[in-house]
Amino acid sequence: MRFMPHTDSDIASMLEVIGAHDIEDLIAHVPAALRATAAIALAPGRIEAEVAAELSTLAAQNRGAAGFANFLGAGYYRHFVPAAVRAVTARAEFATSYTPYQAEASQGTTQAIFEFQTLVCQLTAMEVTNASMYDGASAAAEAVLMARRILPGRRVVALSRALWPDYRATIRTYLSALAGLEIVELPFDPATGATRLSAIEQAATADLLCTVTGYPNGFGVIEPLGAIAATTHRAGALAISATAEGIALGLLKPPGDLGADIAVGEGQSFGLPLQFGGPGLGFMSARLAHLRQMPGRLVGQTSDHDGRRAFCLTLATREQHIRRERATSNICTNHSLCALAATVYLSLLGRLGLRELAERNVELAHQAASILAARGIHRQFDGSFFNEFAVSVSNPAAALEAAERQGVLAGVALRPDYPELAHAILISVTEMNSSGEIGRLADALAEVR
Amino acid sequence: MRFMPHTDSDIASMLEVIGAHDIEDLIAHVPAALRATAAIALAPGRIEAEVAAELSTLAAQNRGAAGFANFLGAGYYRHFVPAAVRAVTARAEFATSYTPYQAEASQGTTQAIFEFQTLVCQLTAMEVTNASMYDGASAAAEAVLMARRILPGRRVVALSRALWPDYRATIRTYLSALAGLEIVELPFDPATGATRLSAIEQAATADLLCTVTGYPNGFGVIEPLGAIAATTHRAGALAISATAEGIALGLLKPPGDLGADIAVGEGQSFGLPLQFGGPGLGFMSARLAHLRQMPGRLVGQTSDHDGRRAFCLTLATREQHIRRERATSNICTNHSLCALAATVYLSLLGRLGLRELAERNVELAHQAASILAARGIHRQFDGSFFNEFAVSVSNPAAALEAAERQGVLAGVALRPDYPELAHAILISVTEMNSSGEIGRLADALAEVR
Amino acid sequence: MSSVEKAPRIEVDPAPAIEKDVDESPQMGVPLIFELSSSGRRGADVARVAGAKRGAEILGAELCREDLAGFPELSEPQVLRHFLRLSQLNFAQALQFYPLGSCTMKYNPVVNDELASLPGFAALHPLTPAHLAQGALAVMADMEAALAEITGMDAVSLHPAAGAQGELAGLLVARAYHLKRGERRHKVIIPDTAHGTNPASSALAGFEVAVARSNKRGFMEAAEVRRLVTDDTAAMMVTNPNTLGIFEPEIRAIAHALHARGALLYLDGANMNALLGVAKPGHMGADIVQLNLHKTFSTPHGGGGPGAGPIGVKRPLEPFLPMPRIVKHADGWAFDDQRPDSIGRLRSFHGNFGMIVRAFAYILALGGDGLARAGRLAILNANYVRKRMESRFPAASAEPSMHECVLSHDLERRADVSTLDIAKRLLDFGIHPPTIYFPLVVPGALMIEPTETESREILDSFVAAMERIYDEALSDPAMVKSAPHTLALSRVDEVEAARHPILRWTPKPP
Amino acid sequence: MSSVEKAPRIEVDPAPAIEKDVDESPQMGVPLIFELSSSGRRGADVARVAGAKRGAEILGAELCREDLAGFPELSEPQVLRHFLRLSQLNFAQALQFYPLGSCTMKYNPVVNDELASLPGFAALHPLTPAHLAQGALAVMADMEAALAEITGMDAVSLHPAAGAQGELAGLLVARAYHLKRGERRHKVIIPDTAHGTNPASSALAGFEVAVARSNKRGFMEAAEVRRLVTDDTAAMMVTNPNTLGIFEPEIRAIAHALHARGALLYLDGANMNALLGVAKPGHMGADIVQLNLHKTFSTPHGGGGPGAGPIGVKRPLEPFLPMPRIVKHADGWAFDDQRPDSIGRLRSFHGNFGMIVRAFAYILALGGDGLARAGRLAILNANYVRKRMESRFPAASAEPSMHECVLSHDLERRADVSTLDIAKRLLDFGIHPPTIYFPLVVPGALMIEPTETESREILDSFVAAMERIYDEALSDPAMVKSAPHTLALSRVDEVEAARHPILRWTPKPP
Ligand SMILES: Cc1ncc(COP(=O)(O)O)c(C=O)c1O
Ligand SMILES: Cc1ncc(COP(=O)(O)O)c(C=O)c1O
Repeated sequence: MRFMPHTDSDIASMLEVIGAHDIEDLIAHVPAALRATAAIALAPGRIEAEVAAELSTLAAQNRGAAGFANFLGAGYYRHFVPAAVRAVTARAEFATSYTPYQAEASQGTTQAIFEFQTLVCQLTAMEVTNASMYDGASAAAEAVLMARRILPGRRVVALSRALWPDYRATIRTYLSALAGLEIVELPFDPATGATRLSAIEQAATADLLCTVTGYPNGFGVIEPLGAIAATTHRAGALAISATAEGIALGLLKPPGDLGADIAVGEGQSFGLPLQFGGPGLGFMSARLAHLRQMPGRLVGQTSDHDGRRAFCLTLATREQHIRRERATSNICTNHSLCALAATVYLSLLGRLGLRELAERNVELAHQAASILAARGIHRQFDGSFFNEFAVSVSNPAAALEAAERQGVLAGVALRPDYPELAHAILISVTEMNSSGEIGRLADALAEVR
Repeated sequence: MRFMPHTDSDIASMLEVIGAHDIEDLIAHVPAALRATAAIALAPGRIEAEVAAELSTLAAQNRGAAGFANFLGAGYYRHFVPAAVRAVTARAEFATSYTPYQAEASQGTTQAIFEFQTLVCQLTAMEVTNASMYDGASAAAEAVLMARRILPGRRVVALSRALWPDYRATIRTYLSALAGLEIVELPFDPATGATRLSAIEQAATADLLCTVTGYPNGFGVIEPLGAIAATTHRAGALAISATAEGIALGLLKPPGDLGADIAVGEGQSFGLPLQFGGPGLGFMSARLAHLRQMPGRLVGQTSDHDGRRAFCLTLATREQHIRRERATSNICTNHSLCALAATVYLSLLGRLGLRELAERNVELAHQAASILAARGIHRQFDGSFFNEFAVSVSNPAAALEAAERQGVLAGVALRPDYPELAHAILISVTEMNSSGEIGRLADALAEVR
Repeated sequence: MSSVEKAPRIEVDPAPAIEKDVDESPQMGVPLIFELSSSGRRGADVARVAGAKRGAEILGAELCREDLAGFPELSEPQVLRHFLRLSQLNFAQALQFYPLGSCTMKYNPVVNDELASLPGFAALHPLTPAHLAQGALAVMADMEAALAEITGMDAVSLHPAAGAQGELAGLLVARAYHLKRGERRHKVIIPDTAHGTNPASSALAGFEVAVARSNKRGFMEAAEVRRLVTDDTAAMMVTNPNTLGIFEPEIRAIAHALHARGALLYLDGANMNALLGVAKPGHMGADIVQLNLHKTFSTPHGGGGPGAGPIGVKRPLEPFLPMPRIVKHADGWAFDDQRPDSIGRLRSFHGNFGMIVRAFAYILALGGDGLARAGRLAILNANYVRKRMESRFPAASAEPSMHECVLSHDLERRADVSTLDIAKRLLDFGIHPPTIYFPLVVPGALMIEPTETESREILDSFVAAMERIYDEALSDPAMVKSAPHTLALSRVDEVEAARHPILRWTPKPP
Repeated sequence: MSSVEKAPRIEVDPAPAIEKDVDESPQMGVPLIFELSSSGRRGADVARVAGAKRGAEILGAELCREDLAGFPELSEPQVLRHFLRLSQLNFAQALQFYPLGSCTMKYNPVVNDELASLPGFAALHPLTPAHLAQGALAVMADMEAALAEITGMDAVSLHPAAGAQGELAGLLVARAYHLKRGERRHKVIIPDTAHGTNPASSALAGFEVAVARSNKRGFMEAAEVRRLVTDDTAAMMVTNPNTLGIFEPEIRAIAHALHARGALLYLDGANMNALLGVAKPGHMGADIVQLNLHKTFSTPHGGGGPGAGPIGVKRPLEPFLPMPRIVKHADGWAFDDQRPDSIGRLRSFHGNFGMIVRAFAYILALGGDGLARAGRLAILNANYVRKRMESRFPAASAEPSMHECVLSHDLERRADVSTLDIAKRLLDFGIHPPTIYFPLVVPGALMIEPTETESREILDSFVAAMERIYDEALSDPAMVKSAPHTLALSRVDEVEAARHPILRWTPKPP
């Protein structure tokens, strides 16, 4: 088999050194009953050409991957990825190395992570960022757990109902086994689509541990994060912001400036392919004061014994391999290569490009909203939005199917997660959508509105 | 523009150092009339997404690149290329370096070429191989020029008519301007499809410079290279073999063992994509005795000043940059990266894999031939063949069109180049063709035979 | 350096001193991307500039930030050159022998990266209607079936993002299972040899950890489990082979002891490479197992991730698996998230699909026979290394090794040379060190996992290097203690990094 | 040496330092692939083994060879590791500043490699019926039009494989043109500054070469051309800017002088980067021009190729262009090889299509405006370097520089330090040396072409390194003469290589 170098004579001579007659001798101590039933009943191995043909056939069956005017978003966004990103992540030196435990042999990875930590701090206006989490949802859950370590006394976790459903679900799962926590949901204003401040004021008691709000939220609406954080702080609680569309941070006021204590999010928009939803990139940044409660790996700057600047994993005493059951998290493998992709992507776009991209997304999305409005398809909410917005149609399911027949994936129905929004479709518009596609979207929906 | 780093302030400060006010000052000495008309009337620059979209659209218009049962060959062959080949040639260190003039900074390239030279010597059973030529046809032309330097006195270049038409055409062009050479064509035996030995015997006079024969030839027929070389040698002339399907050398007796003095060929089959015909890979190997007359670059083994093994370009006194009009060739840029691909490909297949592949090709092609025969479509020639053979049908053009309508690219009509073969279609069968495809080929041709 | 020069099979740095001299800014190495930045440069133009100035006006100033001061500004070639040069500072499996124990650094087939990048996979949005994503769903369904067959479990979920998340998912499944049966069990038993994620995941799943001691011979006795298991025990997490590379000989008795008290056996499958075609967790009595696709199934580690941590369970636990599940309808594959008993989701969408595609391609390539061969050759390689090293680096346990071996040494005592020193010196030989100081039960442990994709020649050169280092530690300990000597950097000061954390670049004050 | 430490803004590429350690035997560097081979290993399985044993029987023993003794036998990971390690021994444009004069080592956009690999291009057989290859034909037709516009010529052929083959094609076109007019002209005039391929191509095209001397100022005077041109002159090959980087000020007068005698002006367009949007060869009076897509149009050099060498001609020469031509029919693009006056073909099929796609993508990306900017910035960079170097490395000519500058120095005389020594020492600074000893008219020439894709900072670090080396040559000449000191190898003995040629590996006799 082409991946394994062993020839029969290699095996024979190695067995001789070991002093065994047969490889089976090496596993003779494994209970015979287990070995007897261990055969793997899968098809025999295939040559590369066959594997490639099989996977290509399967890939081709994903008809939704191409050929449609695509307006799907809802937490994962379609953005152009420059080839240079792939040229870097494809480097075997990055792709096939392990967690950089041996700093001297891992400066490529450690320096890139240090750059990643800096870039995210710049985007969020926070002081510290970790080396990555799995994705935005699990990062949000880790943020709540972090808040709990910072404010051990407190009980109530307040989740904006306008926060992405899967973020809320993930937080619920992560907290499900932990004693003494109560999750309350903060309703949204049906007019604006933003979290009701009044609800936060009610929740803002001495029991409140933290609030978690989307920024922008699950309807694409830009939450009044400043006011939310202020109200949260008045109760002595922590404000957590969650951003699924990272590009927004290129234009919107950063969570750090608005008072968020922990800013988490999904970095998929930063140069990662859609890949049917994973791997994505969770990021988490926070205030320096809370550094010791942060989960995940951190890379720090130091020097070698000759005084050269160097980078290495640090503050590992927070982590599972040292702290075990008292660790800040159980995370070990993270999403390092995705963080590298984001680092390259953000470096390529840079100061000017990222903002231009963000502005372009705003422009196109608003263009689409007004064209739809002109065709009688109105927004569900009137709050400001970034590149995603909900519209109201009589029968979302029927509308989406009709649009699909016109070659348009018009968006996502909100009903399954929000029964109270039985008529809403969430539409995401990015730089990948031409005005022609926007026109087709309007035509398709207008027909069935 | 993203490829150029210059900011306005860079430009200003650089101009200041130079002592100019404006970049235009730097070209003020270029005649104004030329500058006035120098504007390039092409569309303005496009962003990466637009360029990618445009090229993807054009690529998609090449409907013949996929979706057909494909039996096209005739000098360029469909073979599976392992991903590992691309993983190596994509390395920026290989792809973006120049000709390895500075040996100390080019050992990756020079050692790989040294390995390539060795692999080709092993395949051809020859003593020396150069670092690559453009393609098989130009390598064949260079071989004739090389023969002329070896035997300056002689006049007659005998080309087998069964040699690929474009090889013959290329040789004619390369010789067209050189005084005192005469090209004669050696007819093929209409029964076997091999070059007529009797014709070579006639041509074998004191004037004969060289014979050039395909191995296999342009009909896929395996020439009696040994007999041809012997006859050629009897006249004191040089026998040149040309191989377009390199895989054949994994199984057939090597040209060197059969007496060829120069063995050239096309290395596209060794891991290069079809790419609509280029870049390919010309290879040339010869006897040590003729080393000094060889065209192209050579890499040799030597050592550094600390005694470590090293590799560098050598015997450059044959080349244009030293010898100028007395050089063995005008070639400068060659097909180095293609030679690297071939080196990786041949290393991956290795001793066992290359022969297995060659045997598999023979097997499939002969299977196809007999299935066709059973359907009443008979071979044009009865000479032994490797993975390509000609069949006879009443109306090739019509047959090919009919087959195409069935989703089969059945082969290439020989008529345009061989009026005497008005009914012949050349069919190439490789490991890329399933037996299902071979069945469809038979069905398609049987219908219109 | 003299003794280095004598070292066999070692490339001697021809002029280390000069190399350092020439480096103009020794303290700088490769500059940070921010230090290469120059105002006004662009490395990408993904949005047409035309018109793209209006977004801020649309939203209004109060919503918009100041411009991204300090953000990098470079041309595309500058960015590319920067990261390509950084890449050259890494060791990696594709380039070096990388016998990092417990990490299964086997070859990652390059074709799998290409296949995962096929537009049909890479450009597929996770919320694409199921009937337009049948290929992806088929890959996932087939992968679940393949992993169930390989592990001997009844149902598999591909949802978890990594091994640790798989552990959490598995433990939450155990918890839900007990709760469903009306039992609130509080305790999870974990061996002292366990990986740190096991106790960490247990805590996160709301359990108290009871540590079980492995015996002198390095394995877990059923008696110890019987001593610890109570009606309050939800599960025991056992890594098999354990982190000493030993197959737990009493695993079935352990399972029996647990089951007798209604507790479940969670099998940490991070070491599954040793079990391929050798023994199936399901047959050992495991109720839950997590797999690390980035170990056993060859997806690239990416400098720390991403990976994927599917879990397999026995039938009674299936209802509790994370959502969504993949189900077959008349009209094809679909996702089902109407699962009342499910523990819910631990991340967005459907799992780390890109990794699943790679691992699936790997399984297709090896097939049932190839996987079994891989397991056996991994075991052969580990035993060969163990045998060849035994004179200087004896095994920590006399028990037979499976896919990895844990060795120790007496250099600390004899020459005040630590395991860390040995690891750093190994870098000078162009070899990535084994996992060190783990498992915790072995002082100065060297945990060596060669994997099946390494050749005998590589193993021999590793052994030769280790022997050289051992002898050098006695003859010239300073050389070892001050290693590495031939990399771009000498030994990195990790204490300083922790003492004064610098966790991000900040612009120099003008 | 110590003073090297003071050199500003220079870094040594750390890659070679790391690579050194990977090696296992000092005198050997990276082993040859053959030395890593072990009988029975396979790195690929492109043909099913099942049944694949029968080919030899089908053909019969007399046609078949013995087995390929000595051919490599390695696993896929072994092969990959070997070549990745080899790659680390190279300098390359993507990683280092590479100001190799006359080679235009500009950034090669990585996206273009991806686009050329699109299945629609990469899997397209050259003999695919034209109606099934319209996209490829459209690329070629559009590319011909774009190059005609850029050069100011009337017709373009993409047929030639490289610049030198373009020269041959162009000269054969000239020959055919004269013959068609009943004239057999025997002479081609070539400046003493010309690249070696010019005279070599002329000889191959059957011409005698008459060398024209450039004047003291480094350019070609029309007077010299008038002196040499006769009715037997077929053409003159002029490189403009010439190899001194000087725009030929009398180019139009030269064209006139040639045309007056019925001779043609062949313009070697290898230096076209300087002319983009600055001056069109067609307007200078050029009748024939060749372009090097691997220079001006950014296709990667690949360690020596492949490239592509299209030629453009004026209308009267169009009938003589190589076959096939691309023509537009009612039903789309097609190839035409019924061209009685054509010189024929110089290679198989239609040109180096893969390179043409890359160059086409590059032209689309820059557009007319971007190309003009590229030319100007290339000129700016060259003049900046020239200016900053002038104190130590004066320009060989006082004439203004275009895209490259040719410098000389007095170190040979003052310190017995040669241009080669300087070049080798530059390697220690992580910079690829300029072209040296060319053009031949300049003793110890340093030919520096920075290209437009390099930043001012890079140019400054290059200047700093050159200044350091200059001063070092006076203070510590041995250091320079024994360079390089920091790569995997010290100076390579090229004399030995030529004296005892070893051109292939041969197995050690047992
Ligand atoms: C034995 C063991 N269990 C669990 C894990 C955790 O897996 P992951 O790193 O994918 O979260 C690891 C990986 O280091 C391991 O070695
Ligand atoms: C001035 C000049 N002319 C011609 C050539 C030959 O081009 P190629 O190497 O593509 O054959 C070169 C390339 O080195 C050159 O610099």
